[in-house]
Amino acid sequence: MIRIQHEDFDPGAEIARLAADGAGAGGLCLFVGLVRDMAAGQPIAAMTLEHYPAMAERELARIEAEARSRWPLRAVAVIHRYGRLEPGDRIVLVATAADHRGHAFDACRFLIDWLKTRAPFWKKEETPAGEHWVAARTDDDETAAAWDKTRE
Amino acid sequence: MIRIQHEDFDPGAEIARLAADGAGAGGLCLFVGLVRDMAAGQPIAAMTLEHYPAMAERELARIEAEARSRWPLRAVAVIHRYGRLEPGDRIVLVATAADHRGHAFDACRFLIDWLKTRAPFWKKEETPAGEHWVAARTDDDETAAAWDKTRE
Amino acid sequence: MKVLYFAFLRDRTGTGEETVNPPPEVRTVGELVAWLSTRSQGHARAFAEMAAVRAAVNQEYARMDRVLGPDDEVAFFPPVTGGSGR
Amino acid sequence: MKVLYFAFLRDRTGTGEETVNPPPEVRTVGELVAWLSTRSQGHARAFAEMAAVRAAVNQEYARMDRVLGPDDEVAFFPPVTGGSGR
Repeated sequence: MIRIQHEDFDPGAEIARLAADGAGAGGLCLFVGLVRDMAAGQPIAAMTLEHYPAMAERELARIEAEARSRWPLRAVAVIHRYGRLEPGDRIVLVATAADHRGHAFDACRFLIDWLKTRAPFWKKEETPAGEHWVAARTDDDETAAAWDKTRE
Repeated sequence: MIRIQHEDFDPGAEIARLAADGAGAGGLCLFVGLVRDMAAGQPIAAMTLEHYPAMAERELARIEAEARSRWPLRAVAVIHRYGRLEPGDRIVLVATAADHRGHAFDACRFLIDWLKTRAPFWKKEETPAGEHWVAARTDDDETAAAWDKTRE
Repeated sequence: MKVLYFAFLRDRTGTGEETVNPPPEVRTVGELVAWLSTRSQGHARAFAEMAAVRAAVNQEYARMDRVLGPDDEVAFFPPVTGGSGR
Repeated sequence: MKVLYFAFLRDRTGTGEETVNPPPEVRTVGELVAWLSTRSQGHARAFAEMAAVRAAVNQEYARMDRVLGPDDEVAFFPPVTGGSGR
């Protein structure tokens, strides 16, 4: 299940849906990413997430399919917000239901790692020094690339 | 935050509390363990979780303290239920709030791995063939022991 | 001295808790196990396979050579199986 | 051919989307970049640092040697920064 939306989401409702969709699973793993109030030592007043809608849909669907091909998952949820968000706001949710907890954890982490380096979203931060586009982090690429190595 | 209770818990409410307690965090990781409907190829009608209350409190507090000593966490939640539970029921919740997602994931997984091999809870399953105490799994011990190796 | 039993040890001993006064030569957890095993057939069966028995003294995991005091709370139980499935 | 710009490339080109008709010798994404760079100073600045530019053709990541057709949707954007913090 993939959703791209400006509106906030309710993690409790998403867990309930994941448990229902993945009925029979032994474990649910969920990650929620939040807007931080500081970045690179600077206070953040807000950020705006721009995205490429058609490609974001395709990439998130691809990331979900990739996770399902790697681990036996009973349910997957990926939600990414766009637009203007403030510190403490939810940005992204990834969640998995699996029979075994190791699969749920690995797949959940894979989803967020891959999403961060492949899904076409871009953050612009508002700081006291003005607005700027956030630069991609090399270590995110390395984190995501490490998953490639786990694949034969 | 440690809780041991018979009553069910609400994952959505726990995430909200975790986000509030860990205000400023960039990521929340949560795992919920559920009663499965099959074990070792047999259908499970229900299970009963027995526990050693005073020691369970101490061990869960110790596990939380150990996680906090290993990773910079803004909030931790551990809830374990006892008593009779049916397939699909929630058994356990572990959750973490951290500035960085890797810390949230690692600590969350550590909590459930350690809890499974140290917290004094025992499962008795009801199957068509009768009731039996569940045997501990060697691979759980190995999974938990792997965390010992990560500590210098 | 208070002794607690959980899971199959409670089933086999037929009790969840008992207060015992072992003789002074019973100084360690392992010696307590040997002495308790003589109390009943059920106790003997509970401790028949010590690889499947864990001990705690005052709510902390303890080894068989742990020395006991008269006011200690000693618990015996199998390896734990809480958490979720696998 | 539809060309889309996101993030700093949109800021610098001053547009999010434009329809272009490059000459027939523009066959690849890389050749399109070179041709687009001549359209305005803003375009030239957008493509000044190609290490910071990614391309997609028809919503899939594409390399600079990817051959283009007249009905393709080509997008240019920086490395992505979605998800949560770090």
